[in-house]
Amino acid sequence: MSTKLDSVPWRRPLRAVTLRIEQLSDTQFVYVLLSPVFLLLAVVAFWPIVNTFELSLHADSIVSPDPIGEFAGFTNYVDLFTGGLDALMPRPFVSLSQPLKSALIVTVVFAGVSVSIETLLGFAQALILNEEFRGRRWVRLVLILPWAVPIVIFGTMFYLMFNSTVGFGSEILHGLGLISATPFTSTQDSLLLLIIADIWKTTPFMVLLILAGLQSINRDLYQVAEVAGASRWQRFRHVTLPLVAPILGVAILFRLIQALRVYGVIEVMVGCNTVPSLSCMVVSTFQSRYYGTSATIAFTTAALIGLVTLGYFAFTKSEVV
Amino acid sequence: MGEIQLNDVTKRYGDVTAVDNMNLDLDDGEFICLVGPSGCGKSTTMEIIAGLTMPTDGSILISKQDVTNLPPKDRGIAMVFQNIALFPHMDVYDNISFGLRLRNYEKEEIDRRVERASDIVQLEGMLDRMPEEMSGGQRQRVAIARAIVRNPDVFLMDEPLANLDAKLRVHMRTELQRLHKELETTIVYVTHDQAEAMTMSDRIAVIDSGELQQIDPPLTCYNEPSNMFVAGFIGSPSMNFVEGTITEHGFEAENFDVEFEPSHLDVSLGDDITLGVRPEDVYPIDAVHSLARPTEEIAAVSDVLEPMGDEVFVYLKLEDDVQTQIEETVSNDQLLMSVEPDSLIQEDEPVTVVLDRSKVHLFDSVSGTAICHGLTPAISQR
Amino acid sequence: MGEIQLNDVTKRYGDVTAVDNMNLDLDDGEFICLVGPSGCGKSTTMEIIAGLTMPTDGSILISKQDVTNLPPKDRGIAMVFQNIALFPHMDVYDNISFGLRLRNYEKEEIDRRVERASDIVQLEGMLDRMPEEMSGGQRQRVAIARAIVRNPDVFLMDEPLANLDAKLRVHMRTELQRLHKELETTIVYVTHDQAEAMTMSDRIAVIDSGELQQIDPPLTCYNEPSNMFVAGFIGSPSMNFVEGTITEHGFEAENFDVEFEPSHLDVSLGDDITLGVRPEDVYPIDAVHSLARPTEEIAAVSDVLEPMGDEVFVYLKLEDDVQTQIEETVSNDQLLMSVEPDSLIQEDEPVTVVLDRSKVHLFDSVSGTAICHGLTPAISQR
Amino acid sequence: MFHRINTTLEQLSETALRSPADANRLVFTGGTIVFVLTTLFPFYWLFVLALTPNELISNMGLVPKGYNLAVFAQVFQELPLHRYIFNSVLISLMVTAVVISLGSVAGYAFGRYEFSGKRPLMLIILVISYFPPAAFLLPLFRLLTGSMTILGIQTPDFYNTPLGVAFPLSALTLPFAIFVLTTFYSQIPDGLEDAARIEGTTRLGALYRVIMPLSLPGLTTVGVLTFITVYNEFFFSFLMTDGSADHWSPLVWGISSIIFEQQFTTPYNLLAAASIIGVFPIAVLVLFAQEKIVSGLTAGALKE
Amino acid sequence: TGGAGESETTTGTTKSSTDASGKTVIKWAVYPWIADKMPELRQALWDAGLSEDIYLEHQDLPGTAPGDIRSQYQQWLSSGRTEPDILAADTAFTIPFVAQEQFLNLSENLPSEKLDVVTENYASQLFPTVRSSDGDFYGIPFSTDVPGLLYRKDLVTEAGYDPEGENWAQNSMTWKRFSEIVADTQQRTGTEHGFVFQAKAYEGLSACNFNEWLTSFGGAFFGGRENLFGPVGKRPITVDESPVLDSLRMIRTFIHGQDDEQSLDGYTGGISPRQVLQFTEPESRTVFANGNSVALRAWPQAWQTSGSEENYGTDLGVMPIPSGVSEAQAKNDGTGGIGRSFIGGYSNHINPHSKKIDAAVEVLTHMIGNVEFRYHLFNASVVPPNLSMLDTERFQNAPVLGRYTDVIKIHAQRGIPRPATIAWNPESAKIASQVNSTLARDATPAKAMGTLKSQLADIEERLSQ
Ligand SMILES: Nc1ncnc2c1ncn2[C@@H]1O[C@H](COP(=O)(O)OP(=O)(O)OP(=O)(O)O)[C@@H](O)[C@H]1O
Ligand SMILES: Nc1ncnc2c1ncn2[C@@H]1O[C@H](COP(=O)(O)OP(=O)(O)OP(=O)(O)O)[C@@H](O)[C@H]1O
Ligand SMILES: [Mg+2]
Ligand SMILES: [Mg+2]
Repeated sequence: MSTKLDSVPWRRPLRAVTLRIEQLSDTQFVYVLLSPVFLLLAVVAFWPIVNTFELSLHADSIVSPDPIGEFAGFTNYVDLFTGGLDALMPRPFVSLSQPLKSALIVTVVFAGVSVSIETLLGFAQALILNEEFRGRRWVRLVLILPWAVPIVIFGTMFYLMFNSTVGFGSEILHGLGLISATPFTSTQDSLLLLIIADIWKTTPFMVLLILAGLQSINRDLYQVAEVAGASRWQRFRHVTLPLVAPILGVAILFRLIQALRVYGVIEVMVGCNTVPSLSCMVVSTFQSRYYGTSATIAFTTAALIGLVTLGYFAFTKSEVV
Repeated sequence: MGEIQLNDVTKRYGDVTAVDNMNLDLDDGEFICLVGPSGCGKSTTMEIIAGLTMPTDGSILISKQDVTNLPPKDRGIAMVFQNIALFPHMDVYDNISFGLRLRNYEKEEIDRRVERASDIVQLEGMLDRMPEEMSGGQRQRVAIARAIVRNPDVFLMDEPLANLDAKLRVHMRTELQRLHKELETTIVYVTHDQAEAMTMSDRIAVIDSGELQQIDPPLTCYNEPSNMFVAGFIGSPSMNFVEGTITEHGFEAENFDVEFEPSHLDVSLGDDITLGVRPEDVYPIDAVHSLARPTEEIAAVSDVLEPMGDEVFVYLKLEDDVQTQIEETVSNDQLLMSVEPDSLIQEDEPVTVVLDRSKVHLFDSVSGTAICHGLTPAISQR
Repeated sequence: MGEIQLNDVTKRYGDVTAVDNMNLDLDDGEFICLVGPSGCGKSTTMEIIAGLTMPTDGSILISKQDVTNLPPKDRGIAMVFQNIALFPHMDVYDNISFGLRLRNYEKEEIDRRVERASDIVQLEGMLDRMPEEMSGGQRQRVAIARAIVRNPDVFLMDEPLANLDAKLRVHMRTELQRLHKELETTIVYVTHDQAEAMTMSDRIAVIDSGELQQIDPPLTCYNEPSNMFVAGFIGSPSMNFVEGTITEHGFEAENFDVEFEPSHLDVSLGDDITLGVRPEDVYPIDAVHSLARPTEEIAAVSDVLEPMGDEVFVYLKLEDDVQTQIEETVSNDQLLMSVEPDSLIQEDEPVTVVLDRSKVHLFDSVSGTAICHGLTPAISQR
Repeated sequence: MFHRINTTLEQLSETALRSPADANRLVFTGGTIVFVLTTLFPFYWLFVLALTPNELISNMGLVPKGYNLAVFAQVFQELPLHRYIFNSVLISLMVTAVVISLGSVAGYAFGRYEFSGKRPLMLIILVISYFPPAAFLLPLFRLLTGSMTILGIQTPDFYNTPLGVAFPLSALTLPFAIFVLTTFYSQIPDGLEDAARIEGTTRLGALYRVIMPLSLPGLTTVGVLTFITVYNEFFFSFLMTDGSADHWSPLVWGISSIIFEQQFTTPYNLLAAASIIGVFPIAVLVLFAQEKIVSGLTAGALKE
Repeated sequence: TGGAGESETTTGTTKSSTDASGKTVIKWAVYPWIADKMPELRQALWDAGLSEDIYLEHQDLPGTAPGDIRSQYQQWLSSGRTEPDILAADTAFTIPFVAQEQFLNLSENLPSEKLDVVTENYASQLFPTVRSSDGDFYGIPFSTDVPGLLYRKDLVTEAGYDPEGENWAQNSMTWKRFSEIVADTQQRTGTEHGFVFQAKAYEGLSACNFNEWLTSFGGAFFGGRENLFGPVGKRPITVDESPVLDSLRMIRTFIHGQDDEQSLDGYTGGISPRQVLQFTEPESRTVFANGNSVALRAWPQAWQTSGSEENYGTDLGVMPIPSGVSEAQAKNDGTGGIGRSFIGGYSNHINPHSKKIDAAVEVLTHMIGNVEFRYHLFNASVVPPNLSMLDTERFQNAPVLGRYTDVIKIHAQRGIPRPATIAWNPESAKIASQVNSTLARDATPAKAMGTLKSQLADIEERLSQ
């Protein structure tokens, strides 16, 4: 087994390293592989998270030059859930009397509705793009393109479309009795428009992932199913669906997480006051220099998302994690 | 029910012609083996029958109905794929019952059938295994069970036993035959195992380069091959071919002659002729008494001996200085002979052999077409 | 170079024991066939040698070096996978040359080798095809070419010829043998084809349920199987087994006896014994003259005839009212006989047969261990 | 592009009409047309806004109130859009490269090996994505602008450098990439990796030569999604650059500065024009990348 | 618009110039719309004696909303960034920065005579936001922001009114009369809307529009003017008092007409579209600019544009914010009467981490009392903090804004700042949403303000000093 590798001088140390790695047992090998990833994440993600957590244990600094207030233990968390922090937020964290005006509920409603619709539409579009037809590359481009529009732009775009002085969108929807003539003043209407906009924007995310999943399915299996007598629907039900399930699961998971963190489009399109998402609360308190409060809401949001995803794992019996 | 007819079916992939103007006419309930060299178009033919591949040309009829444009699911077929293709996300039970579940069979009926099928393929305790947890042969058996669990009009089986051991293969063969009798289904079967083709099929279809060469009952193909290709392909080890010419004494090759009266055959003097004889029809001279009509004696030297257990293959050199080329098809200076294992022949000693006249085949060297099978007394008479 | 040693190797998947305390000791340059029923652990053994599967227990030595923890690439092996495993994104040329390119061979050297390998597997004009565009057999040949293009210390081949037709298989066999001679490589070879195992291997390793049963030269396994499993597994069709007991006259079964002096063997009166005899060692009474020492005559009725071309299998019923069970291993009331195709035996007529004493095997019915192979004159003497 | 789409739609409807009996085809074609139209409409609207002179933008209907094509040139006079696009593309490429390579390595480990601690580790990575980006702002800004000393070493100042944006975004887009790649890599049959390793690759070699090529649809998808995410990201871009094109500020900054430029009027036409131009590079990327999302990459590989 | 030719090309947000080479460049984060005027401004500074080696360079503010700018400054200053050297900051958010001494102490760095100029001449409303509790300057006021009521002189004249004759620019105008005039003009001239303003739930509603309405009715957020800047937690909350409620009912009448069950008697309704509830400055300005409204509440920037030759020119009238009740009837001191507009502004601060503090100080020094410099800014619609300058002919003859100096002066004298305390941010958010929702008729003014009162009380309590 002659090899010319050794004749390239710079490759020699590289080769020594790969040799070393190759000698490791599977478990050692895996940890070696994961170490750079975790190193990067430790510095740029975990450390800030820990830092933020520490921040959440401190009171806000109201007057002192030091941006961090004194240590307060978990009082911020207690206050958040007992409504004590609502004063510092444009909208209450959770309020049963005004469910649609409280951050938690608006966020959950938004995420639930938009992710479900995006999944269905995304699947439908992915199935279309999975077929062979002339001009498919162009249709693919079109259906994926909304994802490429920066949030600032697409938020403004939809804002203008439904802004009654500029666009005609609200007139149409108003005519259909779906929204009032000035939708951006009502949380409900704004939420609806936000969901429409979000669907337009993020369905491509689902499309791309599902499409990639569909394309990775072994075509032989369709032949087998066809010969076994499966109709189009049955092939979808028994072959396509179970085989894209893993990637579909990941796609929904991340969409769900993203949706629960929604902020940018709200800020641009309807304003955090009208549709107060959890992230809106984080940002607005952050910008007011209520760092303790902001960190507390951030952590609570993360915990909430964690809870939702755990529920999702249990519900789908996912093997993802 | 179950008749299959291919009319002028051609399938081309770019410049590769996988199936070339194929005409097949299979009766209902027939068991047909497709045989032919690797890449000759057997699987493609199967796929065309199944509707998985659209023929470039021609039409397909199943049960007298034109199905050329019908999707596979409406053709009433079950198929064992050459590449097995189990559903990786289903366990064995689900794989086997897939077709039944699609048709909404009762749970009990499904259970009953799956049990029976898994019994036949001897996978009883493995119903809850996933495909990836099985050996190659086990997977292939799941694929078989998946097909036989249904009652289609036509079974298509593409080398269903390729990965099974000899004993299991014998067992499966019997089971498939029994099933065939029971269901009276038409079966189209691809196999590379000569024994399988010989014992199971009603007729064998021999294909070469996408073209049908002969379709006949197994023994007919064995004993009366329609051309040199079939003669050489059917039977293992292969038939010996020796090139020669027609002289007025009969057949004359470089190293031996076989005498007969050429005028009794459709040949002219000087024609290039190939003589074919199967290894088991070559006899050492001391067995000559068991032959009714042996040919003239042929002098040879034994070269390589291949003991097979129940028989021994002896590679004979007709000329002294040649190197035995075990796998060559036509070689004028060597012969393969099969003898009993208790034969006393040793390597590298002179052996005199004779051929059984009644088992000698003559072919046109140019077209390969058979001229005659067996030099009957009438022909031999000079 | 090329010795392989497995020491107490065990591989368990959950409660499935795929390989059970296997000890193998292969010499450099040996050609070993692994045979055994489907699912017995052949592929797993191969994967363990290759380093693709970590054994649960035991160690592996290649070239006298402990490689148990060495990655596959450092073990100096090439392998043909049972599931073929071509790289689907590479054309045939790239598939074959993959290993060479990894090792930075010169372009010309690669071309030369690829050409030679593709020549051997007869895939000359197909180097730029993608795997998807090839037939099953062609893919398998690419897999073989990919292995043989390299010069490893050890070849592992898992049913490399399963999808090839008989003629090509003969050709490939010869080529592999030639290669084996040329490179003096150790070859571990899995096959379900008895002929392959018999003709190619220096030794055959018979495996059952993950346990090594016997490892011996082919004819030893055929003629002196160490137990009933090996006896029944090697040889096709399988050996006949008849259960009986030891009496003072020798062996006594329900339907016939074979006389000998039991005291010459390591048995006691009343022991449960199974007699084994291969189909080719059962003779119709009119062939009795060709036998040096036939057994007593056995009355039977022919039931099913299976013509195979070069021989005919006759299924004999020893009792009149039984249904022939073609595939059963041990059946006290039936016998399979193989006769010449020109035999005059018809279906459903009484046939008297004898066995060749020198070819009769006796096994302990309980443990299956062989007691003797052939009733030598000494044993037969009463 | 629009022309091409139109002809495609025509062809689609034509095929549908030729065999009206084929309901499937009709539903398929109809669905495609509906999806294409609803998706394209906002773009068309953007175009309408761009062409309409800004002072006329009110009570807009379906057609532009003017055809001010000059707006596309004007936006280049207003701001160095090309430079912003270049910055964005460069940062996106950097992040995509890092994410693909690190994500692949991790995806390979998670997707193809069972080891103790696998699930907890994956969960930890997932947890990162639970946090709103704002939660990272304060510490990351201090870390990446040289305002901290760790173990006596001054952290580097990445403010107004591509690294300032690329660094945090690499880490924050990584969890998604890892999960997707894990899923795709785990679906490549073991047999192919085995074959590669027998042929002499290392484990990573098998990843690079076999698993990654065969996961091309997944890999492309991750690449495209990451690229676009970074291209459009605004949180860290605003944090880590000052908005100047010469200081590696990305496109979104540039576009936003159109809004900032004038406090009390927004030049929507410029905004729309800049957006259309800004989306263009991505359209090209998607057009080429989608060719890599092809089916049947593992066809013909295995018999099992 | 595009670059004005010459060397000064507009390159995104940082405007650099070739003649800056070799000089000490001072970066100044400030309004984007003065970028075009930088050469003149620079020259004015040099002419006033600034060393020619110091080159003042413009840098865009990092955002539009005060919140964006605030958080960006927060990042920069707390991380010790050295640039920009001079930061212009909205008075809305300077208080915490000053309190926390995040800016350079100018009392220690600027010549005292210059500081005297500031204290003596600049609008005093601006001082609380730039001085610390011990009286030190941490910033120098840079601009005064006042709105005005823009109206179409041509339309009202057409409808039979005489703005010039009645001197609307200075004489008292009540909301009642205003609404009648507007409604009448709207009807007679067939104009789509009468009066547009900004009532989206945003800072501009709480700090400006709503602030103006309630003040014109004699109301206040926190008792009287003296409580505007604190003490947080120890001042009364008066948003539920009747002047405030009346002002809200008036606006509801404007929007929903007299049919609204909360309408205010005597006011003409239906002059404002419901859309104002989602308007901020650009949307409302667009309606007015397109000729679809008789009147608009807007900032000098908009006066400048709308009053330019290519737009309405002299057909643009500007009047002070009308009154709800007279000053005498007003419940609180310093409220009631006309011109109770919002007054805000920007101030310049020096980055204490700057490497060029001396030069930056020089620049600020030469801005103070620099008429030429001020004049150029005025032409870019930046109103000077030194309001006496507006009395000069030069300013009054300035191209557009000059015409409206009267209104500016009235507003500057009578305007009220936002109650910019440390509690203002959360308070502002609550105020905006409650006001917006009562204007949208989601709650009665009484109920909304009741809720608001308790919300504000919560905030005050939580943040009490
Ligand atoms: N991943 C697995 N999990 C559980 N059982 C397994 C797994 N892989 C293999 N087995 C079992 O191990 C046994 C040995 O498998 P192996 O593939 O070695 O058989 P084999 O001898 O190669 O059979 P064949 O001839 O059918 O290929 C089989 O019974 C199989 O079912
Ligand atoms: N997609 C394709 N593109 C090009 N050629 C193809 C394609 N599929 C099959 N072929 C060619 O068509 C011929 C017939 O293939 P087919 O699979 O029918 O052979 P087969 O008789 O089943 O062979 P085997 O016994 O090896 O399975 C082969 O030569 C093959 O290379
Ligand atoms: Mg085939
Ligand atoms: Mg195997």
